[in-house]
Amino acid sequence: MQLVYFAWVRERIGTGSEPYDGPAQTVAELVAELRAREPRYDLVFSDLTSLRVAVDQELVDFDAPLSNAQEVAFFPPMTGG
Amino acid sequence: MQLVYFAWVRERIGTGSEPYDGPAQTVAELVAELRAREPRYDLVFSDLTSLRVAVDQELVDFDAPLSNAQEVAFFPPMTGG
Amino acid sequence: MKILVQTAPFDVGHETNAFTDTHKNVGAVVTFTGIVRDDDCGSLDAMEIEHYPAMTHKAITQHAQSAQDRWNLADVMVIHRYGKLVPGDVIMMVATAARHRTDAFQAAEFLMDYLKSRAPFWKKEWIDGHPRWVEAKQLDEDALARWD
Amino acid sequence: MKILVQTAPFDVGHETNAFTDTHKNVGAVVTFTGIVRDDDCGSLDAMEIEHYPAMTHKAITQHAQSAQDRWNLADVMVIHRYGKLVPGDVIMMVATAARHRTDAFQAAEFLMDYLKSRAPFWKKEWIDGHPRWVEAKQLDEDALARWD
Repeated sequence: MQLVYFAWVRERIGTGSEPYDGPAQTVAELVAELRAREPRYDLVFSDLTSLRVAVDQELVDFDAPLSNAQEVAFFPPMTGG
Repeated sequence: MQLVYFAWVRERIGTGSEPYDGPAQTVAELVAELRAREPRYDLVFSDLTSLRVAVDQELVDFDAPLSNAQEVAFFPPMTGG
Repeated sequence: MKILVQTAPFDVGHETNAFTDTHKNVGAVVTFTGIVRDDDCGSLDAMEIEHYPAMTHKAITQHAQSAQDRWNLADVMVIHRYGKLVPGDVIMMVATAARHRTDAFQAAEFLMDYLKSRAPFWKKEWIDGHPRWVEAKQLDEDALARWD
Repeated sequence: MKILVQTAPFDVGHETNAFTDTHKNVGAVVTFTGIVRDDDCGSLDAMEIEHYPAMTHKAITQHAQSAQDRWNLADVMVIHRYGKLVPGDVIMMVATAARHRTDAFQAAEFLMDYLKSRAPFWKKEWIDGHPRWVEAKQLDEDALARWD
């Protein structure tokens, strides 16, 4: 599975993408695991209301399952248009 | 004062404009006077809900005064755009 | 503000670009283009638009000004044709420019609702060879009423 | 349906004409153009738009389809740029074509509200030399919520 990051999430984590092959079964479990890794992850994920998540390019809630997901993306609320 | 007519009002009266110098003080009085003239006028003005009137190029109600008006226009509801 | 009432065809894309280019510090431009379309029930051969020359420009200008009073607009443009038109011909366009999109959208809809029911234009259609004056729709009156 | 996500500039007038010309029996075309404007408080030097390539086209297409399900539309077009832009540059445009004006207006507003808050784009601005990520506005969330 690939983790991808955009905008200030990408800047604060310091990379646009990285592989993941841990045990997380849901987005929430993945977030908890990332937060435990390093302070930069902990900081980025400290306020989930300021983040959005997409599993395989579909916006989902943070309690969504990761079953067979190829790509999980974390980013701030969008500001297009 | 000039009377001007548009769309089917013009077609049914048979002219686009004609002079008027009678005693009418309001649009309503003018309409009553025109209806008494000839059947074609009587027919056109028989249902005022299907007509609109402008005095000096401003839409007004049928009880509006004619004081110093230069031009009175009668026409059906508009269908622009 | 640019208000044109004319018989000549005009290029919507060219007018849109010219309108957009002349504004500094505008974030949103909305355009509406009205096109002669075929009748719902028969085949439309042609349409003729009559107007009230002494009133038309003045009346549209008044309503464009009231749109400017009501919303935060950088500019407004209205071009409306009259005379003979056939299906596919552009009848008219409205453009609005504003800092924010809501102002531009609202003002464009307001101007369209006004032009449909209050600007002195009348459409005559020839459907399957028969002429008839287009009747005003209650739907258009209702659309206008929501701005009161 | 035409959905383009690109860095290259495009000609709004040309796109508007091409979109309008390809439709038979359409009475109404609405376009929205978004332009980089100066900041309310400082001087905007430049803007950079980042997006999520694997998701952007797919997500916009889904929402354009939901607009088509919801309103009676002949067609929809969205062009959205990413990369570096300066004040006055066109960021994006939306166009909708319909038989009736209300469908065209509503669908264009709906698509704009969606693109503002749900399409995967992020704007970074340089104001008076300082970079900052544009924050999402509650106003835009509220605008989107009215379509629920």
